[in-house]
Amino acid sequence: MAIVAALTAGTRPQKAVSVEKAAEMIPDGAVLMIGGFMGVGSPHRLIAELVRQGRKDLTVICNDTSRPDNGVGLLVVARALRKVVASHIGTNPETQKQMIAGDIEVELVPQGTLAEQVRAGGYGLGGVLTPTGIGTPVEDGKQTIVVDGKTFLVEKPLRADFALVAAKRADYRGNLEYEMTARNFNPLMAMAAETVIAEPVEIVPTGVIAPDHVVTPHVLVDYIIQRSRPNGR
Amino acid sequence: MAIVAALTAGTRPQKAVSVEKAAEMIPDGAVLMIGGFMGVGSPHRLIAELVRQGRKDLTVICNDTSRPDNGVGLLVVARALRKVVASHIGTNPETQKQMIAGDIEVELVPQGTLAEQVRAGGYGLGGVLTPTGIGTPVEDGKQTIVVDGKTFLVEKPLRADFALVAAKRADYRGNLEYEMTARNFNPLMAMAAETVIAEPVEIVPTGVIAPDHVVTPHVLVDYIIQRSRPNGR
Amino acid sequence: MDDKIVIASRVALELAPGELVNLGIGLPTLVANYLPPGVEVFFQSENGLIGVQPVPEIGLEDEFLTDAGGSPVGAVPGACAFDSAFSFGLIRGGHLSATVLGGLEVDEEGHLANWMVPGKMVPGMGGAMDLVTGAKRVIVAMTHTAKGAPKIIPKCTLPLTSVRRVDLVVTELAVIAPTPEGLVLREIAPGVSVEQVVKMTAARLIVPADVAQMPVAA
Amino acid sequence: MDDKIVIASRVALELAPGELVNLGIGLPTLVANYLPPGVEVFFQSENGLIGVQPVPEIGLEDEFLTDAGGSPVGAVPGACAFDSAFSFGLIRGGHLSATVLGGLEVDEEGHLANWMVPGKMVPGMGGAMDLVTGAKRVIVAMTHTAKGAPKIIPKCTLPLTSVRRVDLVVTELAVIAPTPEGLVLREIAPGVSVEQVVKMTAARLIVPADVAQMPVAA
Repeated sequence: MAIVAALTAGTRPQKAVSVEKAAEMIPDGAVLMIGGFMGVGSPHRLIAELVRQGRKDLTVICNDTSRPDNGVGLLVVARALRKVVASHIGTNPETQKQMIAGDIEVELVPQGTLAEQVRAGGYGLGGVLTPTGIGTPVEDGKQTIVVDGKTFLVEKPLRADFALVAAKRADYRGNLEYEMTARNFNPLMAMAAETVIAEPVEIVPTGVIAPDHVVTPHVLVDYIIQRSRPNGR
Repeated sequence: MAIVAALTAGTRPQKAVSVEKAAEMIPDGAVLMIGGFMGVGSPHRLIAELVRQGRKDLTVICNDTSRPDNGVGLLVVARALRKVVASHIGTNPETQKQMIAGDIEVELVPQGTLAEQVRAGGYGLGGVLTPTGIGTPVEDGKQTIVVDGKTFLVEKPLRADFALVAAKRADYRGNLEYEMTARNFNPLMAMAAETVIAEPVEIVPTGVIAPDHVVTPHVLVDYIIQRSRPNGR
Repeated sequence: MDDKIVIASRVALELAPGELVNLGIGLPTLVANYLPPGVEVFFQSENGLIGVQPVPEIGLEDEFLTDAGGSPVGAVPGACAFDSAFSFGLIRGGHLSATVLGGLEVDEEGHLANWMVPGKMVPGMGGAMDLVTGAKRVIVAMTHTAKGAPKIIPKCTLPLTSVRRVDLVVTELAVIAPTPEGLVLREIAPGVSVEQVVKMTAARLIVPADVAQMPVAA
Repeated sequence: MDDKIVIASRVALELAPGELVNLGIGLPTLVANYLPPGVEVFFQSENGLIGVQPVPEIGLEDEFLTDAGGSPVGAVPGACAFDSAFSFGLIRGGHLSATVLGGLEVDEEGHLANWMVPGKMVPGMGGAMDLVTGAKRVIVAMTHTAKGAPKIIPKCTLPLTSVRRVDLVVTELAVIAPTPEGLVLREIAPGVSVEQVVKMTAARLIVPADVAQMPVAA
């Protein structure tokens, strides 16, 4: 018999959900932030489930569209996306094909700017003042500002309806830890969305992750994807 | 016999210095960032040594001036400061006294703005767009900007000649780890100064601090204060 | 009953399970002592921690763990530590359910002044301006008067902490909700009359027909 | 000798001990193989690591550790991992001693274009714009020509990566330093004449009297 107590007795909101239930919360047309860099640190189970459920018209903010068989690339191939905001799409020919055909809108953003825009969205800042992109097509149509004689682009904060983040470990409360280059955009996105769904590789008891090693505090995490079951996803 | 090899054989710059040597590098009139929050996470040995050496006319950027007998408060009492940029001086009557007497210039900054200004200085950003301070005396004389119909203050990046940071642990290379609320401004300041001097509580071999637990990468740290010796500081 | 206990225990009822809350130094800190049984709230300290609790025993203090006033605190299991930029990202970014702060003045527009008295007391704003600007709910916990003089006044005379309208003012006499229409008297303390509250308040108070009695700690 | 080896081994000589360096995907990655003995350089990967090294043995790959192209890499002892905002704080904030990138075009002003060919190839700029804007030194490592056509030209025809002047261009034929006065020919590869380099370069080259011979890998 499985001993699974209701950790949430009475007063605490339930965070654990199945990957199916989590994907069902996300409607067609939603704006998503999806963590990962070339699929490393992407929430693969959530992505696969969104594809399985046939989600459409999503806007996705992510570093890249990976390859056609990996990470956000699967959503591109499944034609689940209406728009992508990313720094790089070059490794996924399908993104380029759909972009040229006008089936998907692609907004290309310098990677460091994208990271700061997501952070600004989560940190309550009005925008990002960056020298990156000045004098290039990135500047087109954007506000600039002069501070102490230097010109900077004003890049707007980004926010999303949902952030889908992948973590190495979550504790019972939802504190998250990341591993090596799988950290990338995940902790930034976990600050910048109305609803944050975390897909951890491992789930550990509260206290196993030391306070100094928590990267994303539990208060930011709304849902934790349950471990896959032997007979399920 | 102490077995202390030259870790820096040939090609690597020497990072370990005595607290006396470190303090000697800092000239009168220098602009310093000093980590800590009410003295917690402040580089106490460096501060005491600057006082002992009679440093003068310093500009210090820090969260607060602590109490007269603690942290940055010691520099205030020693009349080592010409100017303080801080979010709070209320716990140090000596700072207030010198300010009223016109002996020290005090610039008060909201704590979240100060943190972002230091970060912007280290991150190559042109400034900080914050709603904090709008409609208050903090706004006086500052540039504002409207982004998507909302008004934000443009707060300038801060940089310093030296950042004096306190860490829980340093490894041989200079990777730093912090403990609990002693982290505060230290990692931000370690990005924003020409020369970064770290005062760790412990020094451990390279590799003891796991890559995911390093908060300040070694490449940012120029000097590591040596352990105090039984007969020295 | 002690005024501070009346205020702190009433503010505690505003906090819901699972919320992230920042308590200012002084009176607001007392709020943590009056949470209803079973209500687990997470306390943030702006110097870099979620999960602040009192030090469980004298002698177990961690020298690297204090509240924003520099006093030793403890941490709950599952606490998390972070730097000052992250801490104020939580605050400015709207991730705090509530902040509870003291006040020097609150006015009819719901503006709060609580960080300086020009020429007399210039401690600095610390984190107060970010907290009032960014938290989802701002609750002012303060005595109704200072040396007999009303602190709830038509227009703040002291420099503002923020132009954001605070959400609730809790004193030992009353609970008042600043609204776009003005200050609405929601509750009065046991043994206090509406007339007394109005008298001790320099600002205009909107008094609905159904002013409730303020629930206070037993 | 292979052109790529000529270029990579020459670029390697530009790196000093203790420096933090970002190597672009492709040709620039080869630079790590040609560091002089005893020169320890720290390689950053913009997806979040300082201390990148090759995977020491096949079969020891960490699925959560790759380079910016998604290929498995290893990490040196003392490596450190961080998020994308921090990674680009290092880059934009001038904490990188050098970045080595490929190029499509470099012009007389020292401007680099390396991220798109309108209508043909729009992969996105990834981290290139931040790297060129923020690194202390920008070294372009590229073949001198593409299908026989010069890549060093009077004025870039492709969209720029940054308006920042790059610091050095290393090709299989030459080392060229963009300066405020124009492109200065610093070195020519063994067996190559100044005339050949000038012929293969569409931009005006400033040719000093003392053009050195390019040191290349033995």
